[in-house]
Amino acid sequence: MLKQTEGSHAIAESVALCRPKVICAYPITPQTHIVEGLGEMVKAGELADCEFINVESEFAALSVAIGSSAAGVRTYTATSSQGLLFMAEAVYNASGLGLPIVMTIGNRAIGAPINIWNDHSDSMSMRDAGWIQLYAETNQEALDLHIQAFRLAEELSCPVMVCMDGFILTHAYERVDVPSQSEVDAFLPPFEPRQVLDPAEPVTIGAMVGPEAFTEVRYLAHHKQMRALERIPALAAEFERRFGRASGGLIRPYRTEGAETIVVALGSVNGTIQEVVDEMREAGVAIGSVAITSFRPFPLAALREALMHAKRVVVLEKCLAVGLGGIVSDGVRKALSGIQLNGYTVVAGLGGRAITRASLKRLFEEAGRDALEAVTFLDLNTDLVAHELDREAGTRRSGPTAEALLKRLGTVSARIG
Amino acid sequence: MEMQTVRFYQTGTFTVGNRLLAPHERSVQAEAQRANALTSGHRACQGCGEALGARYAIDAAMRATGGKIVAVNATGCLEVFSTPYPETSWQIPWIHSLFGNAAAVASGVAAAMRRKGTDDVRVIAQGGDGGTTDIGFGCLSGMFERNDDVLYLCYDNEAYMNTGVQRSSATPPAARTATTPAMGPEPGNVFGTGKNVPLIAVAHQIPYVATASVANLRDLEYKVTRAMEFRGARYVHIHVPCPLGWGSAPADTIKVARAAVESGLFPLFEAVNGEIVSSTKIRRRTPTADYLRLQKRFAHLFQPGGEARLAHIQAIAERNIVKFGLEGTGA
Amino acid sequence: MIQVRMHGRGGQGVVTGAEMLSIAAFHEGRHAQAFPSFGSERMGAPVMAFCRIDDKPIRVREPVMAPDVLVIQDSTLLHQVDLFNGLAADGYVLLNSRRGYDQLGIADFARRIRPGRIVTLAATNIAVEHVGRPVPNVPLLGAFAALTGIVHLASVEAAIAAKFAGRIRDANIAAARAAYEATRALLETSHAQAD
Amino acid sequence: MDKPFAITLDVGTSLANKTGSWRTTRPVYVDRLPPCNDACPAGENVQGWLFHAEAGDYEAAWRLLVRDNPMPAVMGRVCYHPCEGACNRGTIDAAVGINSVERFLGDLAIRRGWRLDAPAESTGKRVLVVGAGPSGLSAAYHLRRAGHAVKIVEAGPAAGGMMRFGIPKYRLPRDVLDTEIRRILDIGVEIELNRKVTDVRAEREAGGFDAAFLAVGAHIGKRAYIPAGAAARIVDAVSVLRGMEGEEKPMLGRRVVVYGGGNTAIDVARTAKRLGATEAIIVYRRTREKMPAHDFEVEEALQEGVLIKWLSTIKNVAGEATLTVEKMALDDKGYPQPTGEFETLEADSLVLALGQDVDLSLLDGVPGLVIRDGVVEVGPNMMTGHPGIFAGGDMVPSERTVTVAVGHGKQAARHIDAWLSGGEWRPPARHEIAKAENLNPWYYADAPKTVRPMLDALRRTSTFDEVQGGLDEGNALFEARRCLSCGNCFECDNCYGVCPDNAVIKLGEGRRYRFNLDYCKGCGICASECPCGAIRMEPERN
Repeated sequence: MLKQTEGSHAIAESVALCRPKVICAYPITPQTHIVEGLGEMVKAGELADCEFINVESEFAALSVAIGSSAAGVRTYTATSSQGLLFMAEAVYNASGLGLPIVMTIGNRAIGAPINIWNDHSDSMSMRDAGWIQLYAETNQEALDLHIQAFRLAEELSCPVMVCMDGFILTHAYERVDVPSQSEVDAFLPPFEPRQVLDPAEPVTIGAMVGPEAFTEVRYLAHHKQMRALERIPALAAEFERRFGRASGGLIRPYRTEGAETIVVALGSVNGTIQEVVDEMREAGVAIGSVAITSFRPFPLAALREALMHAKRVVVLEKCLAVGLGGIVSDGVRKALSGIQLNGYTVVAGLGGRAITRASLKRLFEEAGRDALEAVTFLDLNTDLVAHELDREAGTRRSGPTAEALLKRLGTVSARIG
Repeated sequence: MEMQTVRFYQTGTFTVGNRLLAPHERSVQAEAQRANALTSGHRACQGCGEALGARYAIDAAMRATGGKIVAVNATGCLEVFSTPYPETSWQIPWIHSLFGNAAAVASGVAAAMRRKGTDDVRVIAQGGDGGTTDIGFGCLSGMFERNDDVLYLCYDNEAYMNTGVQRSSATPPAARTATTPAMGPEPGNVFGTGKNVPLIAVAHQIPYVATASVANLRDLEYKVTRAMEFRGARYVHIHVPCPLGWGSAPADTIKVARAAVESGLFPLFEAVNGEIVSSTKIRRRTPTADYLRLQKRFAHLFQPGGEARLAHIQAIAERNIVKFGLEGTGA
Repeated sequence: MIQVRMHGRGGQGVVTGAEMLSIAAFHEGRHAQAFPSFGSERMGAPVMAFCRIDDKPIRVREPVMAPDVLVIQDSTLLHQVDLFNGLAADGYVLLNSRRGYDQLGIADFARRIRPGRIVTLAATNIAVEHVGRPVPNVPLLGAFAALTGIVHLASVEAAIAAKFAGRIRDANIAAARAAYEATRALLETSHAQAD
Repeated sequence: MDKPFAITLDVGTSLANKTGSWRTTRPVYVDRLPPCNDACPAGENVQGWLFHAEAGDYEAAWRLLVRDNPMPAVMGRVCYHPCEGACNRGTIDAAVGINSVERFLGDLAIRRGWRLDAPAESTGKRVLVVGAGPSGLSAAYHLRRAGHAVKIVEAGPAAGGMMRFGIPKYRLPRDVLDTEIRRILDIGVEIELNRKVTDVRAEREAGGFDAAFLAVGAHIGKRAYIPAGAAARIVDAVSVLRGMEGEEKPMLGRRVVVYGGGNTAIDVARTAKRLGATEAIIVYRRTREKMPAHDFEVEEALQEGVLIKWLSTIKNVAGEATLTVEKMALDDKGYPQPTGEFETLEADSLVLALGQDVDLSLLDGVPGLVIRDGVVEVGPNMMTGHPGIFAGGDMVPSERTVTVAVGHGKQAARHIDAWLSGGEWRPPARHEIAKAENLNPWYYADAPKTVRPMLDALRRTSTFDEVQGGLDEGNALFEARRCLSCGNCFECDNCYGVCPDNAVIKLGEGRRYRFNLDYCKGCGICASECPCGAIRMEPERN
């Protein structure tokens, strides 16, 4: 059923269609609307047979989820930013225990300085926590990915994060096609746990594993994600057959045939990139783009296939590996191991900085001339930075950087974009 | 609390069993067919009070629920010594997640049981004092205030034993730990610090809170059993000596625990819906010094200059005795 | 693709206005995208929201840099925020105020706008009158329909019905209609003047 | 379930980890000798029979009791219960009233008509027992149980010896005595009364006895030389007490003085009171502390109005009724010395209670037999210097009490039994004593000793009714349960419960426990929390 609705609400509807039995909620912007929506559905009785638990922290949210999942019921939670970091220990634990929890990340920056806007620093920080990470490009895809995520998680006994850009998607009203309950039921069978806490068949879950088997346990976790590399496209294909639209999969190439320059990115920015690609293609530039949907497992082979004929690859990252540059770039480079081409890391959209078509076009043109630095910060206010560096060099007690920058910038809200 | 309803049975209910009592009056631990939820082969130190306390408590819960128990364990000695791959000592469904989240995981299990329609399966969370009063305190308080249907058992050995005896917020004054060494003008743990989590639990007005000790099995079993009569959040805080951390003889584990109770330093009480309703009376009043002397962690108190601190501890015990009404007729 | 930018302050329903506009467009079978540019969610802070309307799926996610329509819910922002930045040459401006351009200090600017493409409407008054709360977003949507014709009043009413129910829905629909009529009247006057 | 590798484990698998290898000390169940058993001259397994009594299984208790002592109803009245003096409960509140429970069991057995077990298969051996006192009866009982034919020859008109002729009725009612003797005879002990054995060798030969046990009581009162006129009435205590058994009660008069400080002196004085004496005065040369009579008997006598003059000796009897008494004083070493201070006492009769001798005339001419200080010397096996002739009770050097005599009878019977088959009976090694410090008394419920009912003083001085009453069943059960079971497992389950490693196996009621050394880490909590000290930690040998 087509609806014009907020991204968060679309996700809430999608999750509800997956019939979770336990939902753990702790408020943090920008994922809040999702659990609010679910809470409303539970209270109203629209989402029957489900516990909606208001917990005292994100750490507790995922911990409660660990308990309910281990007790054998389908479990969901959502978080963002600091919240994800606060639950970090439990994030690793859930995957280590092989619990198929699905969690939405409303992607948001990490402080300090505190910043509530979008980038990918939060989910990137958990990229190696053993969860599958899927990044949505649109609200429709986010909705669809949740349905696929439960199926994938439960097939593999591995938790899945569905990452969607905070505000840009979570708070965006757009058209989504919400499937019917029967369609979802046909795709997503009831949860059949691999292990369950049950007095009739007691087991010990969460043993301490020493050097004699820890490597094997980690290997098996890796192996599980390698299996996911096969299951993710297969599920996307099945999903497309049943629901009539393409969602998910490992990567999504766009106009890469014959492209000399290919832009790689995660999440909603791909839409804007595609606009620019179209514009530049019309102007005769051989450019294309690839959206990575599955960041964990990282689709090395698929990316290699998509990128190997390009002359250059621009990886646009909404996260900064401080002291290195890009995180996604590392994986892309590994995918292209042994292939000679120019690779550029572009850090963009940090803390909600708008990524505009104009900036992207300028960037891609520069890339086309191979005039980019290895690591570029899109739309960096170099004057501001230079001034601050001067100031700090001149005064020992230079005070907080962020506040100093803001002071120099004037009223933030006076600017658009 | 009515314990000894029989007129006189040699050892009454003070020993684990008593062949003179009717079977229904005997303790869980006296039963040949007891659950032994925590079975042999675990790697706890010799004379481990926590191993003992855990079996006491879980077996009692097993009897109270007809064996329908799921346990969630915080990281700590109990977890480490009971479940090193490839062996587990647990005979019940059991999960370990993290150090600080046992209460929350248990909330999740309870929610799942409710949703599965199997809420006759009761959920227990358990941890040491560190996992309960410090790192797990947030989750514990959350579980309490939501009144989730979980019995939380804290095995209090008064420090972080698993990591090598560091101070926790349950470490008593003057106790030597690795992070409160017996040095300087105020050796050992500082007086006037720490928190009383049982009373904090009472302040949450949850249905049931109790303190218990491995030195008083019947009292402990009664409290666990009683806790199982309630739905909602329940908390039982069990004093379990640690020979390693306390520097007491392994054989003295119960003796030390008994001295803590009989001196008034560890009051046994129970509270229902936020009100303290009873206390277990001291049977044979013991000076606190007799308790402290059994433990090397307090050895500095018995060196010259320790008198004032000894007196301070005695005063704490006496305050407890008045506050919790520990003297008078009782079991 | 039509791009709309709405300015206001927290509590004035700017974001909801954009959302309802997108719903109205959706009702006409079009693709629409509405999203806010958030500050921290507090009353009184300057807030923007955006809406794009197109006949094909909308991929671009950037803020609306070059609006075809500018909706200004709070005239006190006029001299604080660079409101008119990027406004298309033949763009529309819808301004909530009881005062005239002179009083608002934008007479010069208003003169540069094509006649019939700028309207000042006391939307807050209409809202208070019909809904009882000083939230001008719904009347401005009615005015938007009248001014731009990008969506029909009926679609606006459908969007209102999607957001509100019962008496509040009815009151808001009444407010939208009133604003629509008032705007039509204003536009006719200005046409007459232009003519 | 297809469980996740390593993280999820099958329950109870730690049983594969045998933590017993950690052990440096191991717990061992022991049966320490309870101090009551240790102190019992009759060798009763006191703790053992109390164990059954605690459970209310009185018959089992009685049967265990009579394995050592066939006369619990008598013993429960006349024994001076050294067991209670040794009882560890005395260090907690008050000793267990063992004697009163024993009497309860004895009386209950009489009431219920319980019979002694039938003897073992006949051995074909014949044993002569001379004397039907406690020692002779005890020996006869034990020998008969072992399958030997036993014949008692008793000089007196009735069996019982000093129990009948030396202990007043108010302490030992005769129906009780008669019943317990009859019960012994009922298992096939032959008895011949009213015949004094004058030559034991001849008797043995004539009767074809393979062995003989001599158990003649000390019936002859010791005399001391006290200058006295012919009119003075001086009698010995044994005669008085024996006279109480005849038709004619002794005539002692209104004012009776008893000379001596033993239990017999007390018995006589109290008997005199009951015979109507207005004054019964005991004259004793030392202090109350030194008095051999048991304190409780002294106390009862005083309650009944008996007077005692301490530190006094009788110098002479002037005329019919005037005694001259010299005051004594203790010297540095605590011995009484004459002071030269005299006083006089009026008395209708003077009863000498200065000890008794045994009539040893039947031993005249027995080769190898040694008599010293009026008693027969016996070896550790209670055999006299003459092969096959054993002796016990008052005849041999030891304390002269009923309990000691019963013990002698049992000991002698064991030795005779062994000797008859050409062997030697070696007593089993004595276990170490269960001391108070071996116990963990915290576990025992609080319970003061039960006080036995006493006959009121008026009736005590006017009748020969039994002074001390028995316990009712409730009291007896209570008293039995006061037993700490020192050194002997009473299946309290403490070891089973307190083991942090579940390394104690409960074998089921009556079968106690076993340590599971596969898992026992040797922490020692079981030993330290065993209430009764029945577990000992021993170094592990490796």
